[in-house]
Amino acid sequence: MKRIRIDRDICVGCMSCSVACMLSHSETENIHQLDIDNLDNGSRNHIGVAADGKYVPIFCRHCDRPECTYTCMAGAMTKNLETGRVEYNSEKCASCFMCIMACPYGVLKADNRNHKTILKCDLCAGRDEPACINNCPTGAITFEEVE
Amino acid sequence: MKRIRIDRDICVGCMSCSVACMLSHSETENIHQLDIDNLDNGSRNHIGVAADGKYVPIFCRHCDRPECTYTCMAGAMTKNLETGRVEYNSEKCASCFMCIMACPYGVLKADNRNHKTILKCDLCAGRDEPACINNCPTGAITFEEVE
Amino acid sequence: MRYVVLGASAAGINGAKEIRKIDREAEIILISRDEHVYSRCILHHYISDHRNVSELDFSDENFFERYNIQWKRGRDVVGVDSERREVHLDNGESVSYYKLLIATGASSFIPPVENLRSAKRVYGLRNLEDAERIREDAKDIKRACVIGAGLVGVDAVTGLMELGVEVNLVEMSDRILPLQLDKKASSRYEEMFRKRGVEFSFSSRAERLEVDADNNPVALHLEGGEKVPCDMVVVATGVRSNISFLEGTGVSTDRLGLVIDDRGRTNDPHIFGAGDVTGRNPIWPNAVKEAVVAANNMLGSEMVMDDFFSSKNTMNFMDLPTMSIGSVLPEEGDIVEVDEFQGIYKKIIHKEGRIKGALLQGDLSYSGVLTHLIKNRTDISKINKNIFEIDYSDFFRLKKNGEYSY
Amino acid sequence: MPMCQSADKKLENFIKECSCETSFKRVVDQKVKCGFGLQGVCCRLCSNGPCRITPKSPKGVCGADAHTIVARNFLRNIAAGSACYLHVIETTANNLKSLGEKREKIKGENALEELCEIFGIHEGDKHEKAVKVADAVLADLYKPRNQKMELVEKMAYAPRYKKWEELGILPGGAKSEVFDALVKTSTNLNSDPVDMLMHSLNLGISTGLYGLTLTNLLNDVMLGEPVIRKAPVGFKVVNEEYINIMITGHQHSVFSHLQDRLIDADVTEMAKAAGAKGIRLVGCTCVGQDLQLRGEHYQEVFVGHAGNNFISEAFLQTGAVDVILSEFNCTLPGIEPIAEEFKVKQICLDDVAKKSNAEFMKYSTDDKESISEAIIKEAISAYSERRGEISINIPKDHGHDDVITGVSEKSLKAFLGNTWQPLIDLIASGKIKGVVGVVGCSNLTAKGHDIFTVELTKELIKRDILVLSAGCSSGGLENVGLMSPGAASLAGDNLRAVCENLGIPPVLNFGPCLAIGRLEIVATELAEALGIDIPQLPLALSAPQWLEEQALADGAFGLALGLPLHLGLPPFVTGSEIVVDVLTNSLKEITGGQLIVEEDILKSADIMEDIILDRRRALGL
Amino acid sequence: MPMCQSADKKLENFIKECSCETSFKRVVDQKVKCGFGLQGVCCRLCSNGPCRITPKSPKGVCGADAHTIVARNFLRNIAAGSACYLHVIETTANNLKSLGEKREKIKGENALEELCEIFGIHEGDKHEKAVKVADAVLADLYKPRNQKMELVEKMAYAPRYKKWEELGILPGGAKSEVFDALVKTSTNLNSDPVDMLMHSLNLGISTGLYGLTLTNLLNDVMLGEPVIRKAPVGFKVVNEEYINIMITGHQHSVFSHLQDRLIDADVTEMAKAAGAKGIRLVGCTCVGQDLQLRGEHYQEVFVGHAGNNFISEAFLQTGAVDVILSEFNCTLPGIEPIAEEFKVKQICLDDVAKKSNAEFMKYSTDDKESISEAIIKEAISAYSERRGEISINIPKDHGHDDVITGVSEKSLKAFLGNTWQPLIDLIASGKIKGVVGVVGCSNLTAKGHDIFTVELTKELIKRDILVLSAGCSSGGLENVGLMSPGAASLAGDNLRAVCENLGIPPVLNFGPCLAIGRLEIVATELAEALGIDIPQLPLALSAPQWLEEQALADGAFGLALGLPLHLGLPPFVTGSEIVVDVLTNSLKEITGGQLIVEEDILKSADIMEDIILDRRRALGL
Ligand code: XCC
Ligand code: XCC
Ligand code: SF4
Ligand code: SF4
Ligand code: SF4
Ligand code: SF4
Ligand code: SF4
Ligand code: SF4
Ligand code: SF4
Ligand code: SF4
Ligand code: SF4
Ligand code: SF4
Ligand code: SF4
Repeated sequence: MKRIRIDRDICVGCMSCSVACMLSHSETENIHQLDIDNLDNGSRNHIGVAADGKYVPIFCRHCDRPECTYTCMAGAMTKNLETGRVEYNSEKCASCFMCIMACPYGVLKADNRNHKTILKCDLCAGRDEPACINNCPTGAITFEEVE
Repeated sequence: MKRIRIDRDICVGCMSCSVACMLSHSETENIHQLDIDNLDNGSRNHIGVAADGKYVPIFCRHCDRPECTYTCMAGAMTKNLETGRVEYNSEKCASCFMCIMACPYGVLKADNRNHKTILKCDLCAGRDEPACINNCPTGAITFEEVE
Repeated sequence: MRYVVLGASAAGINGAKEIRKIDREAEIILISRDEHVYSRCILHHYISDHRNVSELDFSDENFFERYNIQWKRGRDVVGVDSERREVHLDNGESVSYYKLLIATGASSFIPPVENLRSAKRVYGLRNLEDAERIREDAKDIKRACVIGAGLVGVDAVTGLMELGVEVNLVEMSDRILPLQLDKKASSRYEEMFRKRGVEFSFSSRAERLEVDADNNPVALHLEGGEKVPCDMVVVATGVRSNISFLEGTGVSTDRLGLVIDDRGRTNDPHIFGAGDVTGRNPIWPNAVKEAVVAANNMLGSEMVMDDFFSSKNTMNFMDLPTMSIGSVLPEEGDIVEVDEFQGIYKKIIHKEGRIKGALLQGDLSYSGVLTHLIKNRTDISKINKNIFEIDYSDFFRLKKNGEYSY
Repeated sequence: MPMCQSADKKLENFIKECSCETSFKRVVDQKVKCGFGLQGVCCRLCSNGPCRITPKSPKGVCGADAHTIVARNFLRNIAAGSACYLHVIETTANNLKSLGEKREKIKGENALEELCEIFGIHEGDKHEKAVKVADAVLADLYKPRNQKMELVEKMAYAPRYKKWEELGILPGGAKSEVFDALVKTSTNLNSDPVDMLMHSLNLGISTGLYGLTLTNLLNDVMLGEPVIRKAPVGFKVVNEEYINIMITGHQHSVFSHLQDRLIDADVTEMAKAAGAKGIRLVGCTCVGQDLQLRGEHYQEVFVGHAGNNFISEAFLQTGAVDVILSEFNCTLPGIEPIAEEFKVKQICLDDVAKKSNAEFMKYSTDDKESISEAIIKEAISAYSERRGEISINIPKDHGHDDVITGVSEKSLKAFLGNTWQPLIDLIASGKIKGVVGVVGCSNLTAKGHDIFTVELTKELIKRDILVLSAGCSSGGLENVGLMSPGAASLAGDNLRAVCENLGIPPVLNFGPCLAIGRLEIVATELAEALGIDIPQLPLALSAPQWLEEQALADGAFGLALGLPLHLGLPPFVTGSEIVVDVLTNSLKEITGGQLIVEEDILKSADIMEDIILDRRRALGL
Repeated sequence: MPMCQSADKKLENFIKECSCETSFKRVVDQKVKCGFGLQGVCCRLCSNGPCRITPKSPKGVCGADAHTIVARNFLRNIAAGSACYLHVIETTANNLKSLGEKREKIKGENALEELCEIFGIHEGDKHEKAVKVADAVLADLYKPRNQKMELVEKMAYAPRYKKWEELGILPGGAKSEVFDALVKTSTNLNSDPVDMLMHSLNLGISTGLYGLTLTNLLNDVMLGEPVIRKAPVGFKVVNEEYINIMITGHQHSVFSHLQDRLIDADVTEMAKAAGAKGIRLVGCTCVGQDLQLRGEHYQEVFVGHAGNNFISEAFLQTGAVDVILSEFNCTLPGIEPIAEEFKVKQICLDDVAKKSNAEFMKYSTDDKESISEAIIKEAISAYSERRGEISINIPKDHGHDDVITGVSEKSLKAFLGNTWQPLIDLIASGKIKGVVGVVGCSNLTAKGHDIFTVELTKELIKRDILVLSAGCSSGGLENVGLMSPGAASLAGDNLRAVCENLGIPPVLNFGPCLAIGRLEIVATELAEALGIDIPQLPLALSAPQWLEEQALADGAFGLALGLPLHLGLPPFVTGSEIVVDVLTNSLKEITGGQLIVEEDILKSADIMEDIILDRRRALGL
């Protein structure tokens, strides 16, 4: 499977990846139509800021042993053995938020507006490739084959 | 499998990765159409600010032993055995947020809008590669083959 | 090689999947009393009609087909022959095994309160059948009484509330979710519940159940005299491990349940266990992890269960999520930090540089780090940051393979 | 090496062979563009920032929301763009004043008379009048903000002036209006997006009337009026047997003395002594287009216009340029290492355009003679030192010999018989469906170098729409042959017939971007002839590859005039629905103008054609 | 809710209880700051951008490198900051001119005489002289760039003037210098970082002499000279029994008429009819400090200064403010929703400071009477409508009653016996080690609200260094008690003795940031008295929590004066080693000034103490 490799040292925190994520999960294709302070937009990645002020891109790892799937009692979070992706099915989701708690990397959060669905990275399912990687100006995140 | 490698020392907090993630998970390919303050857009990565003010990109690791999957009782978070990714299926997710609690790296949060889905990095499933890595202007995040 | 898994819940399904992951060729048979795979944690969604049975299914799509696992559904195991390595089913069938994983879970325990065990319309909320009956009965009744304000009890309340049933929740402690929440966090939910017509009887124990001529509930009498009229009772006061079938088999059990070590082994080298059947650490992620650990060890790959930390819970009622980790009630010498703003409540208890507990209500974003810090008793005294802003950035570290570590 | 494409394939191929890096490569390196910057929602004004708008942080630290931040950034850009054009007219007026005081040659006497007519100046001989004209302009520029500029009413089309007066956007002293816009857009000052947008229109008016229109008219007086003629363009114009000076900027009058001096006999002798046939000026950027526009009067010294701003880095790599002489933009920083490599001398006449490695010779009318001497000396010495060291490689097939230039509102009208009636008749009869101005800069991001401009123009002429052009877009269009008579073959049947009949191309070259003002005079005069206001004309404006702040200020003028203005890329305003809505929608009710952002070429042509057809219908055509 | 801290703990606690969001919370939301923006290496000037400098893309598309981009951004910021201060002096001069023409009351006759002395104006009565003074200032501001301003030589310290002349940075017309700086920093124009830095110094000079110094002196004439006195500060100053108008801005003279009118008997009657005791002005931001500075003359109408810019959002939430009256910054956009919530009427007198929901009453000297009437009417009606609807919650323990204010170069010198000798003696003897000006704004990012300012000041006075302050930093220092006589107990032994002896605090309050110019006059006069140039004084300047572009322009003046200038956060320039090196290093050889960026408080104090000790040694002390 492919994972987003992160080279945190060159992340400059521009959040293009987050914007790209928002955009690719919004109704529009055009950045200028993305309502930038609307709670309906949420990014499935985020940039953490460490104690020394450096940026850390925080992206779902689609873990080999995904805590979120283990914790999900509705079967909404599952590990797809074929593709390796940890997939989220919001219809199955019971909004219990156990997965948020379970992900040891604090990757997850609920949506901004109603706090009901999980903003779960889907590796931009339905697209050729994840939107974020192509929008990272420094190449800090790349999509690479892993075991 | 490939993972996003993070070189935190060169992350400058531009948040391009977060923007890219947002964009790649929004409906649009065009940054100008990304509604950047719309809560429907959420980044699956985030930049943490450590105590000394330095930035740390916090990205999902797609852990080999992903706490989030262990904790997910709805089967929404799963480790894909083939690809190695920890995948989130929002339909199965019951929004219990156990995964958020379980991820030891504080990677997860719920989506910005409804706080129901988990913002889970999917390594931009459906794209050739993660959007964020190509948008990091300093090269702090890269996508690399790991064991 | 044939591997047999008993149970189709968290431990059973995940154990079977893990076995398949490790060994693509092995034969795997999963035997369960359950006719469906469903998540016991969201049965209340079934009650309230938000989900149908298939929507409770937490397993991967086409799970059994995909992973080539044979499923004997709706079958009870009545005995185990550890010498011949066979399990005996209720239909007389015997299934032999090379290695066995016991993940039969637990069942509701109805306490010996007068009439409670004998009356009609008294249910636990553990199995799909419970949920089906509750849902069915709810059409005909007006009021229900739920005993026990733990997670299951409150789940039951929400399920019934959605159906328009008047609910009274009886609890021994002074608030709901006494093990997970403090007064402030509970009160918030209680207020919201009250607005929807739910009533509470706190600091109360059930004394006896009054029934009518048809043996249907009429009212639950509490110690101290109060009387709660009700047409149905849901009991959520605890569970007991499903180990009756192990009697006389020589497999080690104790008063809590099946005894296993940190590798999922029982005292029989071919028999392993995981999940609620052990009676310990009864939370979903632990069930899953124990099953994963057991599966690995079953296939000869050494793996140790290192995380028994189970005081961690999240809940989400009426769109207000809460997360509770560790000890949320302060003891002497503890430092309590509280942050409240616009409907968000956060409390962190720490002492001598280590976080002992955290309670977050409203916004749980990125909080998984707290779980780790509490579980591992990590020293955070050197981190010069507002405690509510501590995140993984202060511990950032990458393994060679790109995974994070601490 | 990855590089962007150009509409000019010969140029593209030349660049591929170039040894030094150009903007064509760097645009690929810079392809990842910050979403916050693109949307205009990043603010860097104070030390609590930089702030960015996101769903979780919808306001800056000071409380500024997306609308405030976008409007502030936008107004500040427009103020800077307006300042650029006003700097040009201030220099031009100062040069005219000096010409009058020193009683030097007036090359455009008719033009002077017409200006005096408009300004109401009747007394004095022509030189005294020239001084008065210049003084009137300078006085207006230097008024404080609470005194309205007097020439606005004289210059503006009456119905427009009335509309501006109603809207309260008549400008006070132009420089003071820019100044206060700069203040307004600082921290914790103005937060009202509508106020800032109105101020932008105010700045547009001074930009258009003073920066554009008056600069043209004053240049006509000093440098000679445009005359329609054929001219060569492209890299082929440069001849290595001469000492070649490439000029960049917008302030043609600063070269008045030099351009005459260069062809004096003694200077030609000095050049011959060094081994060259003489010294010549080669055009690049808008000042080159201005020389080309007035080429009738500079046939000897000016060899032709090599191309627009983004060809400059490649052009230097022909090796044929000995000196770069700049006084304004576009003087790309990218030329600095190329000038080093090719040993080209850089001279700067106005410190606003100072390159790091350029020699600064501060232009002033008192010093112009000595400056010309110094330039000549440097040119000859550069020629002598460098020609042995570098190799010359001029692609002689690049360019055209028969571009029609010298078009202005006057020369075009004269060409039609001193009346607009023939053009009006052609439009009324439908032989010409309508008119579109494809104007402004060149950029590399709207499909590539000049690609949007060229393809859009081809689409429009296919639909029988006459295209007028000015600015670096003209530089692109002429270099691909669209401004040569032969281009008529690419036009629709009706338009082709008209062009072949009149012997003109379907794309008319008005020259520098300053001439956008001339184009707008054409629009005004057509409106006047038809007795309508500008928003009713079957006419639209497109700046498909707008580049800089000046272009935005230009655009503000177009919007104040009530024109529909198309851009091929959005300005950095999409982060605010309020700003976007005012510009693209409610402005129609305010000034009649409308901003249309469309990134697809065909759709852009469709939209402009629809506007033209609508207006034709409304006019009963 | 996560929020930043304040040096003022009572304020911090008050904010925690506030229902409406303030900047204190938003600064946490905005904690991830773009590294490109922080370094100044992001350019958004044109449509080929935005461009950012990275290892893989070390130049913008146009070829601009980090040095060009950083220098451009920096010069543009300084131009805007300079424009802000020049706008203030222009308004002030216009108000003085009107006062002279209308022959209104001159409250500072001595000040007028002194100005005439400096300017060389001898003819006419005092009102005619006032007009001439104003005209001299305005004439200078409006000169074109190629005419040096005449008052510079009259105002500047001679050795400094000489240095500036050598360096070629004497400013031409101030507004034109700003204007051309705006042009310079546009696309494909100037790319020379050293040229742009020198232009920044040029702008610093006009900022300092005109924007700061002359505004103070002209205000002295119109509004009365500062007199040293005790005054109350903090939230406690506001009294809910009155109708309260909170003022924000920098242009005190715009309130001249209003502040006298408010205490007329008929106005007080109108207020009483509405149920209040009268109408009062409460100070916030620099105009509040200016009223406080001149408080001797406004004892009735002005109740006191509530605090600096960042307390404004909290202060409104006491409920006691009925009207916000603004004419400049800092008028935070963040107050808009709070004004809505608390039903506070917003009025704006100068459109540069227009808030979206404010009513605009354009101030002009002709309309001042009717504007005052309108304001009074609005105030009374706001009071009547809102008091019943909102609750009042004034923390009466916030602030102090005994702040020493009214310090100016004149009043301080007068206090010392009309000579600087006592101060010089104290410095020579070591009782006062040296002097540091801790000046400028307040921000939230250098350790928190006023935290750097307060802690640094405490460190300095511990080391027997006398601190002079002006600007929002004074607002912070006085609210924590450091400008009350009791603060002497926090000083080192020597300084404490001096303070207790003289009855002054160890931190002297010069008032608004405009008064940084006054502080610099003190420095100049000390230098003159000692017969040395400014770079030799045992004196340093710190703007620890500089906020805005104005602060950068201020800083440019300090550097032009040859002062060591400390900042607690770097300006957005660190992306260019050239710019950083010039500012922090080679500037010492140029003007004698030096930029010192140090983010650690103790180290900052060490550095400034070392500079002082070095200079003492060099002077033989
Ligand atoms: Fe006039 S600015 Fe530069 S020269 Fe050209 S058009 Ni004059 Fe635009 S790119
Ligand atoms: Fe003068 S700008 Fe604003 S008012 Fe204060 S100091 Ni006048 Fe600085 S923060
Ligand atoms: S884009 Fe790169 S530099 Fe910017 S925040 Fe993300 S990881 Fe950091
Ligand atoms: S919130 Fe997380 S743990 Fe819960 S169901 Fe969704 S993905 Fe699974
Ligand atoms: S890989 Fe895709 S989903 Fe993941 S952070 Fe990047 S853009 Fe977002
Ligand atoms: S674009 Fe990529 S590297 Fe850059 S901030 Fe986003 S995730 Fe990080
Ligand atoms: S545990 Fe965290 S880092 Fe790992 S896959 Fe899950 S969200 Fe990503
Ligand atoms: S969300 Fe967390 S537990 Fe789930 S796969 Fe990702 S890291 Fe693992
Ligand atoms: S929130 Fe959804 S995915 Fe998470 S544990 Fe609950 S049901 Fe499962
Ligand atoms: S989509 Fe998933 S894999 Fe990709 S960056 Fe986001 S969280 Fe990671
Ligand atoms: S002016 Fe406001 S929005 Fe801009 S940087 Fe400063 S605080 Fe942020
Ligand atoms: S526009 Fe702002 S956020 Fe984007 S790179 Fe530039 S400074 Fe950073
Ligand atoms: S001016 Fe140059 S550096 Fe700036 S945005 Fe344009 S191309 Fe990029």
